[in-house]
Formats: sequence, C-alpha cells, structure tokens
Amino acid sequence: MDIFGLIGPASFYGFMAGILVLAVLTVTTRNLFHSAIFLAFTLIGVACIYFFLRAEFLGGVQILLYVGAIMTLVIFAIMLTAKMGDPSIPQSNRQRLPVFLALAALAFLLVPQIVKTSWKVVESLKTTSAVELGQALMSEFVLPFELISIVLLAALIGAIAIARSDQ
Amino acid sequence: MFGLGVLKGMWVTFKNFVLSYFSKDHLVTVQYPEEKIPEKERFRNFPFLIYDDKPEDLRCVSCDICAKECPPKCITIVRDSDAQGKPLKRPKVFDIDFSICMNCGICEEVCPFDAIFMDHEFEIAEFGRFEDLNYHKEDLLKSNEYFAKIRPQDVARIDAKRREKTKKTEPPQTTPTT
Amino acid sequence: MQYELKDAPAFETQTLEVSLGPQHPSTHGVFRMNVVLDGETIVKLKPVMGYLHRNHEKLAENMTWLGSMPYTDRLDYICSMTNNFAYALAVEKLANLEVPERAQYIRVIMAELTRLVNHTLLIGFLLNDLGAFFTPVLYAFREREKILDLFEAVAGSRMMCNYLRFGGVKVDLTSDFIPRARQIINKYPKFLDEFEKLLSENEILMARCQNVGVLPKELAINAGISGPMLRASGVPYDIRKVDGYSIYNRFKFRVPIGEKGDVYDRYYVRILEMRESIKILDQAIKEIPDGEFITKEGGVGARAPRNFKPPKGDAYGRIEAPKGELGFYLVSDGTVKPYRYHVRPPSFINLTILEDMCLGQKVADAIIILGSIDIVLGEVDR
Amino acid sequence: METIDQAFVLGKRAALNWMSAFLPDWTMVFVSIIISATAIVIFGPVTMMYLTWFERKLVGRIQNRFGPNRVGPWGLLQPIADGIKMLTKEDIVPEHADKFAHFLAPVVIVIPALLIFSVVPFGRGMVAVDLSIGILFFLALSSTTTIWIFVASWGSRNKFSLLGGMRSVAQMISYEIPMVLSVVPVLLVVGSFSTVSIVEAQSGWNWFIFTPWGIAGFLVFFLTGVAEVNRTPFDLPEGESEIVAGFHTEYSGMKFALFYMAEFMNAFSISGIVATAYLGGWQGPWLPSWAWFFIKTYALVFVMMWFRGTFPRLRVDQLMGFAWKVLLPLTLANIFIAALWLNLESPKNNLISALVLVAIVTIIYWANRPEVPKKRIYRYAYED
Repeated sequence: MDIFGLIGPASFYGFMAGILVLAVLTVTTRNLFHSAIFLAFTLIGVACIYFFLRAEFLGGVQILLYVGAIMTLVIFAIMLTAKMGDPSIPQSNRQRLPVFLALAALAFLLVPQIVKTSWKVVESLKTTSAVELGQALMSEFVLPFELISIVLLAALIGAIAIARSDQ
Repeated sequence: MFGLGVLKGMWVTFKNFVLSYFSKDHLVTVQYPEEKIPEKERFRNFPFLIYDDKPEDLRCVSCDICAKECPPKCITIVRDSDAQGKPLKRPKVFDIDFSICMNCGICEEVCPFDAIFMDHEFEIAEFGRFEDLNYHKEDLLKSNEYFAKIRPQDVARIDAKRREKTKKTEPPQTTPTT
Repeated sequence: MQYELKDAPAFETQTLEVSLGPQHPSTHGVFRMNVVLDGETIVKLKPVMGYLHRNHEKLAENMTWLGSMPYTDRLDYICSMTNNFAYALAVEKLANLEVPERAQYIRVIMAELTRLVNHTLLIGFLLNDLGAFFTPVLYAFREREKILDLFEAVAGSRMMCNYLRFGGVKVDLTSDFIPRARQIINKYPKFLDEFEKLLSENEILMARCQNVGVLPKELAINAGISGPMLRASGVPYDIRKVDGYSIYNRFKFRVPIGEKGDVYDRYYVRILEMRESIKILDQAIKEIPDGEFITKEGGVGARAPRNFKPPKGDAYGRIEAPKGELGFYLVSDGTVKPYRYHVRPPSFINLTILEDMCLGQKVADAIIILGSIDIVLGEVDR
Repeated sequence: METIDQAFVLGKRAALNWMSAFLPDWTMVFVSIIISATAIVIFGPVTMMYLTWFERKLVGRIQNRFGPNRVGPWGLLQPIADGIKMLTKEDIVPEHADKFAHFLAPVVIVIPALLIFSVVPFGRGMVAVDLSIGILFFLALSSTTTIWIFVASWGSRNKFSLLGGMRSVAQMISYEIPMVLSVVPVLLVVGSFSTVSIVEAQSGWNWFIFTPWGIAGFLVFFLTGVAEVNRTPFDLPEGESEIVAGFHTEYSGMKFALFYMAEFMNAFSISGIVATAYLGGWQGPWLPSWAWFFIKTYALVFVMMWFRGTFPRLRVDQLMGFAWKVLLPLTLANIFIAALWLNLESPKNNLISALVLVAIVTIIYWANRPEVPKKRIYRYAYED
C-alpha cells in the first residue's frame, strides 16, 4: 500500500493551497487588521512548509522572527493608521489596467521557463542542522554576517537617537 | 542587600502556608453552614416582641414610642380596640419591615415596657423583597424563655426590674387581658 | 505639577479618555475618575463623586438628636466608633454634658481600636491595589476580625456599632473585655512585624510607592488635607495633640511624620501610627477606672430622645478620625431636632487633591494614589 | 524499576501491538502519532484544570483559608464544576467588537500552548516528537502568543483591553530577548537544540543549575518565563486592580476559559522547559524518570503560585527597565561566562566563572544604583 507516497504530496499541496488562499485573503480583505491576521497565518503556513521539508531550524526562525516579532510590529503600525476599519476606503486604484498588463508580460516570460525547467525531485531530504548553519555563518559567510550585524547596530542606535530626539 | 526584602516576603507567606496545616490561628475560616461563630449576648439583628406566658399576653401596650423613635421608620403600630371602640392597651397591627430596619437597636433602648428586643436570628432570607420581609405581629412574637436563652444577663436584670414594678403597683398593669 | 504633551512632529498620537469607575475593581466603591491618558501617562483626571449620596445631613435635620447616631455609623463604615465619637463630642459641647471618667476611657479605647482596624484594612487594600493577590488583605482581615469580635461583644454589632451616647456610652463593657483587649493588643505588634516583613522591605513595593504621588507640604496645608496624609507630607498636626479632646492629653504617644509625602510615606506613617495607637491602648487599659458609663442627663437622652433638647446655639466637635479631621457642626434651635447638621468628612476633603497628585503619573500609580488617600465612599458622598 | 520507569512507553507499545493484530501495517505510524497526540491533548487541559485547583488551594492556604473544599473531597471536583459553569455561560460579544478577531483570538491561542507539550521530555523516551530544534520550537511558539493576545484586545474594542494588549505586547517583546539569550549558554554547552539531548547532557548530578552560569541562567530563564505567561509580579496585561482584566475584559464563558487554559498550560510547559534546561529534566536517582520530571516541574509551578500569593506587581516602566537594564546585560554576560566555563579545565572553571559572574552582577547593580529603592527612617513629633 503506497499510502505514504500519497499522503505526503497530498498534504503538501493542501498546505500550499491553504497558504495561497490566506495570501489572497491578505491582499483582498478590506479591514487592515484582518489582513494582518491573515498575513500571520500565511507566515505560519510558510513555516509549516519549512518543517515539512525538514528545514526545522529555518521553520523555527521563521515563526520566531516573522510571526513573533515582525507581525507584532506590523500590528503596531496598523494601530497608528487612522480609519483602519473603514470599508469605504477603496481597495483598488486607477492603475489596475497597467498593472494587469505588466503582470501578464511577466507571466508570459516566466511560464515558459517554469514549464521548461526539469524539476529535480530529491528523494531523501538532507536535514541541515543548526550546527552546520552556524559553522557556515562563522566561516564562509562571515563577512556578510558581520556586515549585517553592523547594519543592525546602526539601525538600533538610529532608533534610540530618534526616540530621544524630543528631549 | 537588594532582593532580600522579596525573599523575606516569600518566607512570611511560606510560613503561613505551612502553619495553616498545623495551627488554628493560621486557618481562620469558619465553615459557615456547619460551624458558626459563638453567639455574643449583645449581638443584635432584628427586633422581636416578647410575651410572658401566653402569646396573647404581649408586653407591648402599643404606646408607639418605638415607631416614633425608629430612625428609618420601619415600625407600624395600630392600637387594638374592643367591641365598643374603646382603645385597648395592646397592638392590633405590629409590623416591622425588615427590608428597612437597620438593626440599630434604638427601639429596644427606648421601650419603657421592655417589650421589644433585638433578636439573634439572622438566617431569614426570603424570596420576596417586600411582603415576605414585612414581619407581622404573629411572626415577631417570642417567649420570655427564648429571650432568657439568648440573653441570660439582660433577662435577669429586666425580670428583677419588672418584679419590683409589679410589687409597687399591685394590679399588673402590663397585662391588659385581666 | 504640570504635564504637557510634547510636540512630536514625526508621530501623531492621540490621547485616550478612560472612565475608571464607577464599576472598577479598585476605586473603593462607586467612585469614578475620568482620566485622559497619553499612552499610560495621566494628562488630566476628573473625579466624579456622588454615586453614593444618601442625604445624610438633611435626614439628620429631620430626626431626633439620638436618631442620627446610627446613621453616623454609615458615614465611614469602616470606623463607626470614631464617627459616633465625633458626633457625641459635638452634641456634648452643645448641651454642656460632662462625660464620666470611665466612659472617656472606653471611648478612647474604642477609638484607638478603630484606628487599628482602619489602618490595617487600608494597608491591606493599598497592597491589593498594588497587585498583591489578596494576601495582605486577608492577613489584615484576620486581625481585624478579632477586634470586630470585641466590638460585637460590647456594642452588639461588628461594623455598625452605634455604641456612643451623649454623655457616655450605651452599655458598660462586658466583664471579659479588658483581658481580651489586652490579649489582642499584646499580639498586635507581632502581627505588624509580620506584615512589615511581608511587604515593607519588599523591593517591588518600594519601587512602586517611592516618589509616586508626591504631595508637597504647602499644597497639603492649603488644600485642607488632614490626618495621616498631612503628616506624611511632613506637617506635625494631630488633633489628639492639638485639641487634646476627651482625655488624650493624659496619654504618652508620638506622632510619626513623613518626609516626602509620597505613597510610601503615607503607607509607612500609618504603620507607625498603629504602633503608637497600641501604646495609647496599653496605657488606657491599664488606667481605666470603675464607675458610671453614662451621665444621668445623657441617660435621659438615651432612654427618651424626645426629651433631649440642647439649648440654642451651635457647636463644632472634631476628632482625629483614622482618616483625618472628622468634624460635626451642629446648630440647635432648642427643639428635639438639629436645625443644621453638617459633617466635615476627611475622605472627601482629602480626595480633592487627587488630580494634583496624579498628573504625569501612570495609570497604575493613580490607583495606588487613590488607595493611599484612604477614602470610604460612604463618607465622601454622604 | 525499569518497567515503572518506562510504564508509559511500554503502555503505548502494548497498545500498538494489540492494534497491529487487526489493523493493517501501514496505519501503525498514524496510530502511534494519534496515541501521542491524544495523550497530549488530554494531558494539557487536565493539567490546566488541576493547576487551577492547585493554585486556588495553595493561595488559599497562604492566605489562611481553605480554598475550594465543597465540590468533592478536598474540592477535587471543583475544576469540573467550573468547566460546566463556563460551558453553560452566555457567550457575550460586545456590539461594536470586531467579531472575527474577537472569536479567533481565544481559539488560536490554545494551539501553541498545546503544541509546546510535544517537545517537552516527560521522561526517558517520553517525548512526543524529538525535534532537532526542540528549544527553538518552544521559543518560537511561545512568541506567537503575543499576536493573539493583541488580536483579542483590539477585537474587543474596549479601552481597558487595548491598554492591556499594548502592555502585553511591550512586555512580551522585551522579555523574549533575555529569554532567548538565557537558554543560549545551555545550547552552547550541549551543542544541540534538542530537548532530549539537553537532558541527556545532564546525567548523574551534572545539572546545569550547579554551575555558576547555570544559576544565573536558571534565574533569568525562570523570571522571563514567568513574565512570558503573564503571572505575578509581571501580570500587568491583566492587572486586575488597574485595567479590570486587561485583554480578556470582554470575554466570558468558554472563550475566557480558553484564555485561562492557554495561560495555565503555558505556565506548566514553561516550568517543564526550565526544568529540562537547567534542573536536569527527568534525571534523578531512585524514582522513575517521569516522577522526577513532574516533581521538578511542579516545584517550579509551586514557586510561580507562591509568587502570586506574595508579590505586588511592577509598574510598566519598571518592568521594562528590569528587562533591558538588568536581565539583558546579565544574559549577554552569561553567554560569555558559559564559554569561559566550557573552555577551562574542570576544577578551576567553576571558580573563575563564579568570580566573573559576581563581578558582572556587581557592575549591573552599581550601574542601576539610582533606581534601587532605599529604606527610610521616620521622625516623630511630640516626643513622649
């Protein structure tokens, strides 16, 4: 009985579909707050995909950072928005047609590529452990890692400077 | 030393936690319907009317002093009269509205005939707010023995006083049925 | 003590209006504060009173002099004995009644026991406002119950004592009162030590209370604040010492003084005051004489209130109630009812200063500042 | 001994064997998952129910009362009575509430609380999923709670709720940082995220709490854990004396019960994780492994409830100050101390790292001097 072969892909595509639906809801919901909630679910769904693909560390970090930290910031930003629940605010604007055309052009370019590519399916997934990630960060990618740290430090100092400026 | 105050506080609560299993001083709850705190003699709740021998022989002569002095005016007294319309020295109606009464005990203090006293009974919850709590004469009547039971010290004093009074004026005035 | 919204052009923020009360867990009854908040900081605070107004003064003007005695119990329902005391003092001034020695002692004992009850309870509730989950309150209740048991044994009721009469007290002490009171008083310092150990040195409490709700000396005097709150601001004013009413000048006791006038000072001054009260009680219980507990005239007033007609005139009797100066201003026109009856409630007058203390503080601070004022809504709204 | 120790594992195996007699082979994996999942789904709420009972009893005894003692012997049926009450209560939704958010928040908030149980090692071999990122999984899931608390507070359209929600977000973000950093020393020493390997690294009496960095790490981790589950003295988001009930002011009935359930399950799982990371998890002599785990976890839960019975709560700015000015530097330094401990030889590393720890604590204390409250001495008027 090859039920495993079926259940795996089935649930994977189920997840994918769910994420897509949530993502669409995120951009179409009129209520900004609801849209943020859907965004949170979308991000959790993406984390689930990571777990599914055995990238557990990435999945954990995705939840910790995106859902735990960035979503909170998004919600804070929404709180500062006036009239967030007003349904009379139009969700779409005048540039519908040009955007649609541009997207069609992009699809025209992308779809043949997607069809052409032979998607290699690796049967046994390689689990990347956190240890390997850490070693890579401290050896091969040490320069970008340190650069990011400096950027973040600068941002931190900048935030403190802005927050204190009125005193 | 910073943090010591916090630990001291925790020690106090811990001590209380442990002692609550061993010492009565540290477990002060009275399990109400099963246990009750001992009644105090002077405890006052709602008033009752006192009779000496028979329920018909009230001490109350319907003088209306308590009704007048009652601060929230919860007492209603109507004097009884005989067949000819001559007023008698006993109440026909004696109502106390317990929903108004504030248990101050002034009626007991001002009564010149020692006819009304404050009761110890407190479990008198009712479903109706107005009529059920408006106690009539029959509900308020209690015997002198009951009074002697709840307030042994006062009853001795009051009985002695009443005996002296009856000695002075030979016909017992407070019993109008004679 | 002005708090200004700072101009912050980069962000546009709004203030938030919150109505704390009348249904709120820590407004100590039906009291309402309309608060304007900038974040969590208080920009404006407007107290709204009167939810518990019961017409106390007008009721009293339509009642015999004795008739309002049980109603005074219901002013500050935590300390009915001192309310009785102030009212009795005012009427005695009006009618020129002498109070027998024993009655004076009984009154002082009752008043100081009431002070213990009030301060213990207040501190418990203050700590509850601070967020200590009921433990201090229940410890306070545990000790308070013992004193209330005494009140019940003597006066017949735990809270609505209605015990004092013009010219004395209603009935004499029970025979076991003195030993029982002595037992309680001897144990009380131990309880206070435990209580202090639980929280006085607690860093969280100190951090929460120190430099919060500071009431400067001058403002306190100008606003007519009285009681422990005034003394916490550093003014050595205690009516027991200033007037020496009743027999207070016979006792040796000190008056603790705060320095900064913040919540912590108000809290601690009360604890120290309890320790002084215990001293007074010690002396009073030792010295209490035998004798009459009520004067002859006063007895008439109690047995037949309609015969009690103080001469024309007016009188103001005041005492150092646990919450501050409690005064009764009475005008008599020589009839069985007072012509004018006015109460000077300490809670109400102390409450007027609330906004000045709260501006610029956080919401959580406003709650403990209110708690440290020590109000009872029965007295504020009357 | 061995059988008692492995009672639950063997039980599960026996159930699987029994079922394999009549179920096809390929279902056995699912049955195994379902058994573990059911065990957790039952264990979570039951734990929560009896934690409420335990807390009420304990706080009651601290306050010199009995606590619940009317329903069943020692009030043991009280949680069931509460459950019936909660279920039959009217579900009130405020008229102007955001109904979707108001409904969603309590439902979703329970999920992470339940999922955390799956990485808690209850005993030897008793972990539902031995994830290679166990601790990170726990940290990640507990961080998602913030959003749902905020959704609840915003959805209620109540000013007290909003204040509570804002407090909660600010508090949880602040305390997450020292919390994550305080587990780093453990990961550093063990070299793995997995909860199982963390416990195995502490075999014998080598619990991490017996090392200098372990004491500091344990205290910080536990305190931040208490803050993460909003319990006294960090219970500002629901500070009942200030903002009525904080984010769940407008919730009643079963929705409220779900919040309550999430809070208590989090309290339990945080205690479990703290015990795992620093107190050696199920390691311990004589008793079966799961008994040790429960003893340690309940000891920590007891401390949490003991806190509740003792402390007043902090103010918002003091709470933040404590996280950023005390806990954060301490945890950062603690990572360094742990590295030092790891790289020095055995007898001398304890001494040196302890000295460094003391020095750092002193520095932090000294730097925060102005905010340390002082005792006062009072004057008296009218000397006697």
